[in-house]
Amino acid sequence: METVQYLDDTGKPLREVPFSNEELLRGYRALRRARHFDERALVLQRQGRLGVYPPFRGQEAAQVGVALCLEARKDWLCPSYRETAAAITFGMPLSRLILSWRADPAGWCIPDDVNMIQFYIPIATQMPQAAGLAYAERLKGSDAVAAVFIGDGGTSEGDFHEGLNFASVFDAPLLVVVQNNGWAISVPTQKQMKVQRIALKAQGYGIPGVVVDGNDLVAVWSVAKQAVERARRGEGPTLIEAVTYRVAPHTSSDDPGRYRTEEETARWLGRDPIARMKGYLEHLGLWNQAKEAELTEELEGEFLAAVDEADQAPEPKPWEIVEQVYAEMHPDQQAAWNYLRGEP
Amino acid sequence: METVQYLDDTGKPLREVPFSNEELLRGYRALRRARHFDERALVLQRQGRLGVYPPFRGQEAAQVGVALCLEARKDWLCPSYRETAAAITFGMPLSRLILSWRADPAGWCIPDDVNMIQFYIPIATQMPQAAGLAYAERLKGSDAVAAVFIGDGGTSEGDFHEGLNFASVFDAPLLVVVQNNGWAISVPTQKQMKVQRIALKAQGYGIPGVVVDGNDLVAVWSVAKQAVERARRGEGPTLIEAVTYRVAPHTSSDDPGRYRTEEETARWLGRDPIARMKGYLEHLGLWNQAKEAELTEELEGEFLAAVDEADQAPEPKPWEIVEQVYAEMHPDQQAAWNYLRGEP
Amino acid sequence: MIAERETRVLNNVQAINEALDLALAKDPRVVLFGEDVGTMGGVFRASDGLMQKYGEKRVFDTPLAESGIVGFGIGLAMAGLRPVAEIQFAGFLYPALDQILSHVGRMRHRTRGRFTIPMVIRAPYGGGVKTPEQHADSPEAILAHVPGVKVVIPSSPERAKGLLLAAIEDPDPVFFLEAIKLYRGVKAEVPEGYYTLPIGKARVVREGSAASLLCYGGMVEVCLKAAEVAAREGVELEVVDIETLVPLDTPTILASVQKTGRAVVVYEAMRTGGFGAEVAARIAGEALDYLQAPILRVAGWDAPYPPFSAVENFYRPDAKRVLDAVRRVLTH
Amino acid sequence: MIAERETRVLNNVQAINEALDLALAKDPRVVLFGEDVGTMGGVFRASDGLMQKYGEKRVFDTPLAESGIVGFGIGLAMAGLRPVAEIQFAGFLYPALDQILSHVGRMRHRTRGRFTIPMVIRAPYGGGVKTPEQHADSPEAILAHVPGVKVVIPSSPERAKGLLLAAIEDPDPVFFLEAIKLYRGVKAEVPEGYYTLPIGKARVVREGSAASLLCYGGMVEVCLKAAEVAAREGVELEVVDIETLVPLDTPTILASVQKTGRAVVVYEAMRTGGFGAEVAARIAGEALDYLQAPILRVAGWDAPYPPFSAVENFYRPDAKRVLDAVRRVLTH
Ligand SMILES: Cc1ncc(C[n+]2csc(CCOP(=O)(O)OP(=O)(O)O)c2C)c(N)n1
Ligand SMILES: Cc1ncc(C[n+]2csc(CCOP(=O)(O)OP(=O)(O)O)c2C)c(N)n1
Ligand SMILES: [Mg+2]
Ligand SMILES: [Mg+2]
Repeated sequence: METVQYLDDTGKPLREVPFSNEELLRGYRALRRARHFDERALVLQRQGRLGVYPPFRGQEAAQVGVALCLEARKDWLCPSYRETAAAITFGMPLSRLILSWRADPAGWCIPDDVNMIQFYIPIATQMPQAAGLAYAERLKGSDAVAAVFIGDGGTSEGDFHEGLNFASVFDAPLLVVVQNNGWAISVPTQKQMKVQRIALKAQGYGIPGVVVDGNDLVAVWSVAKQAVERARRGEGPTLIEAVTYRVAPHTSSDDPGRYRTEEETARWLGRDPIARMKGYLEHLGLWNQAKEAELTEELEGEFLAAVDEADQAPEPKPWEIVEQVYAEMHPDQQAAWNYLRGEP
Repeated sequence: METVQYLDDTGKPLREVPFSNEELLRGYRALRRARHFDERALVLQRQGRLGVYPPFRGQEAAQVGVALCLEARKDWLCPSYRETAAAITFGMPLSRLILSWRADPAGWCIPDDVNMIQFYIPIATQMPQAAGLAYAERLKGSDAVAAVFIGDGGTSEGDFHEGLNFASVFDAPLLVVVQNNGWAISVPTQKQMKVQRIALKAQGYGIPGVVVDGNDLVAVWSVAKQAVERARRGEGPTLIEAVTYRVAPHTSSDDPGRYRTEEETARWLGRDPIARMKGYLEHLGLWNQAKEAELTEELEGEFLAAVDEADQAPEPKPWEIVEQVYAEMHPDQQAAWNYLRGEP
Repeated sequence: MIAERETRVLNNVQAINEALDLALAKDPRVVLFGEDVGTMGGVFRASDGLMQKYGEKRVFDTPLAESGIVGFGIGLAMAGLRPVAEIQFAGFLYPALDQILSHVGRMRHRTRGRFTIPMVIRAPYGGGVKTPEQHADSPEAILAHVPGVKVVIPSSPERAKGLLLAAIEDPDPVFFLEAIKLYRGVKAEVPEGYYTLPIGKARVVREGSAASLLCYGGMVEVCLKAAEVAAREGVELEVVDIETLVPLDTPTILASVQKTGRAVVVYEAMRTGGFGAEVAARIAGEALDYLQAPILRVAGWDAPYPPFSAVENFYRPDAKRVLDAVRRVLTH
Repeated sequence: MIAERETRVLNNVQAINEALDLALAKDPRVVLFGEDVGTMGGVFRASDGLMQKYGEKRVFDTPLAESGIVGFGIGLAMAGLRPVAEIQFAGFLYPALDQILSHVGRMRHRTRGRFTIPMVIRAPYGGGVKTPEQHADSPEAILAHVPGVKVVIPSSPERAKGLLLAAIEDPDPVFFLEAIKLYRGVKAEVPEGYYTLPIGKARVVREGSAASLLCYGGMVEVCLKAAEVAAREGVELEVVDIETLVPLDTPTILASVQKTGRAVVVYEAMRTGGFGAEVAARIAGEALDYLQAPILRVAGWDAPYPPFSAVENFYRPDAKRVLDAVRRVLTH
C-alpha cells in the first residue's frame, strides 16, 4: 500500500500542498501548542504535580491533523489516553487537561461546548461507542462526524473489530485513526499482528483504508479532510493508519531501555513532525527565528496561566467519590456520603 | 475474489479433479452418511427423542470436505453447534451424537480417540481456543493441525478477530472455515457485514484467504487439503470461506417464514451438494440406482443401530449435575450431592 | 394493580411487547436494537411487529456481537437517544461485560455527570424450559456488583410492563432481566395504556407470620407455590418479591424479617456469590436481633446450570426445596 | 513458616517471580504468556528474566487481547500444557469474562472430565497506590461466582510463592489475584526452593477473643494494623486470612466466629455483591446462634473505585474504618 506523504523529512514538499498559508500557519501553531504542553507536562509530572502521564512526543501531526478537521461543538472526539494533542487542538482548555492528568474530578468533567469523551484507559472500548455516537448523528439528521483514535496494540482487541464492523454496516460517519507508533508498551507492532499495514484491515470491512505518514501534518490533515467530507456526505467510515513513532516512554512510569534501542528512537527523532513543518514554512518564507521565539513565549505564558487556573481548583472532597453514581443518591451512597462527611 | 469450483450445479466437472475414484466414492459416502443422519435426526426430534437440533442440510460438502483431511486421533476439530456433519466424518460415533443432541451427559463425553471439542453454543468462543490448540501442537513439535468452524454471523464477534490474530501472529497450524450460509438466524449476511466476501478479511491478518463453492465437495476438499498441507509445513493458518446456504430452519424451533422467501431457498436446493457429487459419480460411471439403494439401506441400518445404542445409555442421575465440577468434590458440591441422593 | 384502568389478559412477552410499543410511540428518542430484534421481532417475539410499525431507524437488527451492541448503545445514549438493547439470552451478556463494567456503570461518575447512559439492556434469563447450554444462566449477581447500574427483574406481566416503561424513562442504565420460564408460563390481567411502576421498591406479595421467603423473578411463583402448600398445613409464609436488586429496598426486606423472625432467600443462580448472599448479609447486618433461626439460602448448586435436559430441573429450586428449608428454620 | 528451610527476604513480586521460575524449571509443560510478559518481564516485573532464561517458546508476549489470551490458554491447556497467563491488571479481566464464564469453569463439567483446564490466570488487583482509572479494581466476587474455578488471593510473599506453585500444580483452573499494594509494600522471609501451600485453607493470622476480622489479600495488613491498635486498648481481635475464596474454608471461619461471637468482614471491592456478602451469609446460615452482634461489612463504597488520586484512599477500607465497625459490634 502506498503511504500518503506531502513533505520529506526536511520539510521539502513532494507534491502540491492543498492548504493556504494561513491554514499552514494555523497548523504549525497547533503542533507547537501540543508539543509545548507535552514538554511542560512532563516537568510538572517530575515535580509531582501531575499523576501518571502518557506523553505523545513525535505523534503531534497524527493527532493535530485530524483534530483540525473537526468542530468541537458539533463533531465528536473519542480518544484513547494518548491523544492529549488531539484534545488540545479540538478545544479542551489546557487547565482542564492539567487537572485531568492530575486525576482531579474538576478535570474529568469536560466542558459542555466540547464534544469529547474522557480519555479512555480500557483499550479499544471507545470503538463501538464511537460508531454509536456517529450513527446517532445520522439518525438525528445532522452532518456531524466522529473521530476515534486507537493504537496499533488496540487493533488486537475484539472491540476494535466489532466497532469497525458496526461502523461499516451502519455507514456511520466515523474516522477510525490508528496511530501505529511502533509499540504497545514493550510489544512491537510486528509481534502484535502478522499483517504489514494496518490499513489493509479496512478491506475486511468493505470500507476505504489509507496509510499516511503520521509525522507529516500536511499529509494527515489532507487525508483526514477527505475522510471527514466523505463521512459528512453519508458515505460511511474511513480507516486511517497514521505511521508514526512513540519517541518518549509509554508513560512517565515506563523505561523503554528494557525493550528497545536508542538507535531506533534516534532515527525517528530525525523525522520529527514539527521540524518538518517548520522546515516547510521556512522554505515558504512564512517563518523565522523571531516568530518562533515569539510563539514560544506566548505558549509558555498560556501554559503558566493554565497551571495557575488548575492550581486554583478546589481540593476534591472525600465524599465526592460517592457522588454522581446515579442521578439521585440511593441509601447505599447516602450512608457512605454521611460517613465520609463525618456525619452520623 | 475468484470462487474455487470443480463441479457445476449438475455435477459436470469444470476442471481436472485431483482425487482418485476410491477417494471420490469415499467422499460421496461421507456426504450421504451425514445427510442420512440429519434427516433421521429431525424425525427423532419431532418424536421428542432429541432436544433442540440445528440441521445442516445443504452444508454437508462444506463440512465433510474439511473433515476428510483430518485424522481424529491426531488433529483437532473445533466446531460450533452446526457441524454435526463434520463430526460424523471426523469419527464421532453416531450414538454419541444422538445422545449429544439429546442433551445427555453420555453424549457430551467425547471418546478419547476423537480429538473433537464439544459443540459450542457461545458464538465464536472456539476461535482463540482453536488457535491455542493448534499452537500447542507446534510447541510439542507434532505436525498436527486444528480446524475451526464458524458461521457468517460468528465473524462479527470479537473472538473471531482475536482468534485469527493470535493464529496468524503465532503461525498456528489452523484452518479457519467460515461457512457463509447466508443467514445468522434471521439476519442476512449483507446486514452482518459490509464486505462482499468474508475471505477478504484474511488480508487484514497477513494470511491467505480462499473463497470456495461450499456446495462442491471436490472444491472444498481440495482447498482444505492444500490448507492442511500448508499448516503441517508450519506455514500458518488459512481462512476458508465456504459459500453455502442453510436450506433448513436455524434449529428445530425456528420458523424461516418470518424472515425469508421460499424462492431463495428453492434456488439453493437446486445446487444441492449431494446431487452434484452424485451427478459427477454417475458421469464417471462410478454410481447407479442399485448402489444408491444399497447405500441407503446400509446407512439406515447404521442409524437404527446407533439409536438402539443411544437408547441403552443409562438414565442420567440427578446428582450427576454436581459431579465433574472439580477434579475432586468440595464440601459445597458434596452437600448438594448428598441432598440430591436424598442422603442427610 | 393500577386503579381505574381497563385491563387485558397478557403473558409476559406480550406485556413487554406492549411496553416497547408504547415507549416508541411516546418518546422519539427511543430506539430498539439487537440480534434478530428487527425483521423477526426477537427470538421470543418481544419486539414482534415493531420494526414494521416504526421503521428500521427506530427498530433494527445488529451484527452478532454483544460488546458491539452495548458499546454502540453507549454511543447512542451519549448522543442523546434512549437506546433499548436486547441481548438474546442473559448468558450472552458475557462478551459485553467489559463495556458494562468499564463504561455503562462508570460514565456518569467519571464525567461528573457530563455524560450519562440512559440505556435499558433487556435479556431473558433463567432455566426451567429445557433450553440448550448457556441459555439458562442467571448472572444477576454480576450485574448487581457493577457500580452505577440498576437491576430490575419482574415477576408478572403487569409488573414487567410498568417497570420496563419506568426503566426506559430512567436517567441511569437499567438491566432488565426477564425470566424465560414466565414468558409464556404466566398470563394475567394487565392494565391498558401507558403506566410506570416504581424502580427500587420490594413488594410483599403474600402476607404471613411464620417465615419470610425473599425472592425475585422466576422464583416468585415457586415461593408462592411453596407458601400455598405450607398454608394447607397451617403455616403462613410471607413472600417478598424483591423485584429491584439495585437499588435494593432494604427496609421492606427488614420489615418482613423483623415481623417473622425467620428468613429463607431463594434464587436460581449458583449459590456461592449469588445475589441472595447480599440479601442475607443485609439481614445479618441490620436485623440480627430479630432472627430466631439461621438465614437459609435455597439456590442453584455450586455447579454450572446443567446442559443436560433430563436432569436440569434438579438444579433449579422448586417448592419442595423451599419447603425443606422452611421446615429447618421453623424447627430451629 | 515451612520448617527446616533456608529463607531469604523477598517482596511479593520477587516471591512470585521465584515461583514462576521454579515452575518453569520443574515442569516442561508450563508456559507463561500475556501482555509485556516476555521481553519486558511484565509491567510489575513478575516474569523478569524468565523469557531470557527459558526462551520464547516457554515465556512469550501476546497481542493485546485478553479474551484471546484466556481463550488461547484454554486451547493450550486442552492440548496438555500448563498455561500460566498474566492479565496485566484485574480490571482488564473484563474482556475475557466470556471465555471465563462460558468455558474456563465449564469445560470439565460439560465434557464429563474428558477435557480439563489446568490453567492459572494471574492478575494484580486492588488499590492504594494511585494507579490510573480501572487499575485498582477488585473483581474477585465475579470470579468466585464462576462455577468450576478456584480463586486464591495471597497476603504475603511466603504464601504467594507456595500458593502459586500449588495453583500451577492444580488440575483445575485457578485465578490468582495479587494485591498491587503488597507487591513492593511488604518484604518478609521466604523459604528457599520449591514448596507448595494448600489451596482451600483459611488461616488464623492473629488470635483474639473479642471479635473476628475476616479478610484476604490487601486487607489482611489493614486488619492486622487495626488489631494492633485495638490491642493497645486491651481489645484482642482475631484476624482470619481467608486466602482461598473458592473453595471456601467455611469451618475455619465458623470456628473463629463461634469463639468470638462477633464478626466483621473486610474487603476493598464495592460493598454490594462483594465476596464479603458470601462470607456473612455463610456465618448467618451456619453460626447464627453464636452471634452476639450483627455481622458488619467494611468494604469499598457502592461507587466505582475513584479515578481521582487525591481522594482514592477514602474508598479503600483502612484501620480506622475497621475499628469503627469493631466498636459497633463490641458495644452492641
Ligand atoms: C483492556 C486493556 N488491556 C491492557 C491494558 C494495559 N495497557 C495500557 S496501554 C497498553 C499498550 C497500548 O498500546 P497501543 O494500543 O499501541 O497504544 P499506545 O500506547 O502505543 O499509544 C496496554 C497493554 C489496558 N489499558 N486495557
Ligand atoms: C455469544 C452468542 N450470542 C448470541 C447467540 C444466539 N445465537 C445462536 S446461533 C446465532 C446465529 C449464528 O449465525 P451464524 O454464525 O451465521 O451460524 P449459523 O447458525 O448460520 O450456522 C445466534 C445469534 C449465541 N449462541 N452466542
Ligand atoms: Mg502503539
Ligand atoms: Mg450463518
